[in-house]
Amino acid sequence: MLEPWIFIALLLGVGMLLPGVAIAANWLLSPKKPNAIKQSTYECGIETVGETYVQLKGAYYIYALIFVVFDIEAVFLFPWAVAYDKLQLYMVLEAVLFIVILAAGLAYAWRKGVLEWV
Amino acid sequence: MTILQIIFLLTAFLTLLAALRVVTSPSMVHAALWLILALAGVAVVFILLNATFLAVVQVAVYIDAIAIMIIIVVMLTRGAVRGQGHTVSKTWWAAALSALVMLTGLLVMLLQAPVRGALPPTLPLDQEAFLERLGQALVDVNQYILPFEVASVLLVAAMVGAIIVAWPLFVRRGEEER
Amino acid sequence: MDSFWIDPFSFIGSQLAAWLTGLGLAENWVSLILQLVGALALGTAVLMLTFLLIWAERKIVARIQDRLGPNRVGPYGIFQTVADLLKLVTKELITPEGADLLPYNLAPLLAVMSVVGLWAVIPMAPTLLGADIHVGVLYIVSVGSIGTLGILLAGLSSNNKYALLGAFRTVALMISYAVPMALALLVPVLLAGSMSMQEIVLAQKGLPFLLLAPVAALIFFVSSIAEVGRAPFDLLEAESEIVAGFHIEYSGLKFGMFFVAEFLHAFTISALTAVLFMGGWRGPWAEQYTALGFLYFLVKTSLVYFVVIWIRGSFPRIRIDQMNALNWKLITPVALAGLVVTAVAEKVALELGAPRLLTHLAGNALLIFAAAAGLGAYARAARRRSELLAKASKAEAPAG
Amino acid sequence: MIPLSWFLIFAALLFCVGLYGALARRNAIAILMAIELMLNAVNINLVAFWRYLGPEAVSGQAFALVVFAVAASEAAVGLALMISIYRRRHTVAVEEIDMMKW
Repeated sequence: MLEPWIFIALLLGVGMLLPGVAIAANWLLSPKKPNAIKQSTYECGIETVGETYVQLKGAYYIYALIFVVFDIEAVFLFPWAVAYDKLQLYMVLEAVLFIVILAAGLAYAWRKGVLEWV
Repeated sequence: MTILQIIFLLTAFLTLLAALRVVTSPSMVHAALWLILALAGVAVVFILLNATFLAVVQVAVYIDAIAIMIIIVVMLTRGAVRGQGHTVSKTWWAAALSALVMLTGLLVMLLQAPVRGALPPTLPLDQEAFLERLGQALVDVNQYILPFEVASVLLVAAMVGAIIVAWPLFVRRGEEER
Repeated sequence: MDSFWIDPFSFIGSQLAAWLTGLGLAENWVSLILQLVGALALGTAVLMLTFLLIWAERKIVARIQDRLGPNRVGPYGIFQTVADLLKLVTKELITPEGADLLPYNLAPLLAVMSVVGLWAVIPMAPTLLGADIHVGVLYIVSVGSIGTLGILLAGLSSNNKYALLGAFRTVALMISYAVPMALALLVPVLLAGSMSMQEIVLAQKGLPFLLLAPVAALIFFVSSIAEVGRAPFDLLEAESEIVAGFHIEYSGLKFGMFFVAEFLHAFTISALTAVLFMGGWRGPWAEQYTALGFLYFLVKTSLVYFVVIWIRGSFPRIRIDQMNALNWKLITPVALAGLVVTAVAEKVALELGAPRLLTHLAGNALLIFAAAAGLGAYARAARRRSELLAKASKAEAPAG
Repeated sequence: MIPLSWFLIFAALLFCVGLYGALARRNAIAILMAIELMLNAVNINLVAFWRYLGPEAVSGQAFALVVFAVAASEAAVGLALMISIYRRRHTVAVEEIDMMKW
């Protein structure tokens, strides 16, 4: 039952391990001559000003928000899609209603001008 | 101790450690990163419970979506509590006390529960068929059609509400700065 | 007939199992060791493949641009990538001042891990499949997005403004394009009635989903190219124009790992397109001769990968506002409509007994027509707006 | 085989850690994160009871799915409020958000 998941865990582990080994080899082979200028923040030679965590614009939040909403929608629809063959017509139409309600949300965001990249 | 038990204990330990870091870390970015680890631990626990669908949903919804949204908002409100002293309120001891009381109550209740030592029954049907039944139940009039449709209404309401709350102010603030 | 030639993968597996059991190991340990060997082999093979991919891409793009491409190291320059790797391995690993060490070092590993992890569920042959889980498609959605997390970690921990801004722009566009991708993935699940990748391949007997749902296939292909950040969607790390974006503070192989992850991800989405929409290992006699199935899979994947490179060689880079508008105003609504069309068409075909292929094609044609009409209306409105603006500025010019 | 009580104790611990965070943190976003932890603990309980007491019924998983949707909506609206408050008051510390106190 859990066997495929053991394989996935192992593969994810291998996926971390092999790059880790490669980077370790790089660390062993590479010269190590740190100095203050080399370690400093790289901004094409100009001294960095102010703190790193600059104020981001709020539009990023809106994209994340719409993504969350549609992600949940997809998660609700996946079991429905798996069961599709066994559904009656009205059950399919209910899911269509579900999609239409969410599309209305997207249309609202579009009308509000939220989707413009400013 | 079977291998499953060892995996569970390790996961639980790591998850609780990460959860503790979430509620104690002074840096919000670090707290959010620890939150991701805790959520991944919960996904592993779901796999141990044979709820593989929910485990994948946990990763897809929590780690890929909600955690990223939280990190973005942390960056949007950066420096909010910076330079204002402590990250916990003055009454943190009361919070710790109530959490402890809660924990004691829960554990006492658990000790009296008749099902505490139950072992998992064998899964009666394969997971594929179960997922199909879940999908059917979600759109069946006699079962979960109402939560299913209400979920979509709730999501749209949350989306519209969040846009109304957050969006006009961006515009106004943008004009101020100009 | 030697069974090796019919099904080499099961043959090697059973030989290995027999050998391990012969050593006196318990059954649990044998299966664990087999899985470990399988995971190591798959991970290594996939990462080694990157050498070939980078070489092929450079060669093909060079031909498109009427150049020769790498041609010095080895025959046809095939060892060029190895030379590049050797160079990267001996570079100093510079850690910027004030970097957050744990996330900073974890980020490249996460980026590679998410791509390698995808290969666990891709069926490469009837018997060559890492893990046949019943939630394979959703697994792809969720694990594929962990790469986003790697990028976010890289940006947050580098202590560099450009890295931070680059990371957030990349993440914003990646999560935007994940929406139509998930919606397009629902279509093959719906048609096959299963989320298991192997079941989806089996369900494409005789009729690949590319024919049943061409719009969904196109949407999946385009949005996953955008998700990988390949040309023409590579504006976030356009190496010829702006500073490198989220991996600006990475050097040596730590940078190389992001590079590897990107190339491998491009190949992985080709494999996914081939599996989900083009029938994967399906082909004549594939079920009897497993090796043949593997060959079909490789041919189909390479074909799609060639198209990815072709697109990279031919299309100009698009602007960020265009990329954003393309997603939210065209691809996502069409993906939603496409899902509805497929759901209704399949039911109609089943209930009324209409021919399946024709119903789906008619639905998709309707969808394409509606999308084209919408695009036309949008373009006309945009042109009218720009003409009005031009007129207004012309009227203002003499006065001012 | 893992006994049911292990999962329940784990969920109780996670819930209490989340409770502590929700009550003690000053940053409202940290409070939201703690609430996510609590919701996760609830989900573990739901799934554990589904697995041990009624693996044939779909209700456990259906409930958990709804909890996911509610958690996402809650996080979305909560974070939008945080952004809005931060824009107006330049703080997300809960004891300073006292506009409705009197």
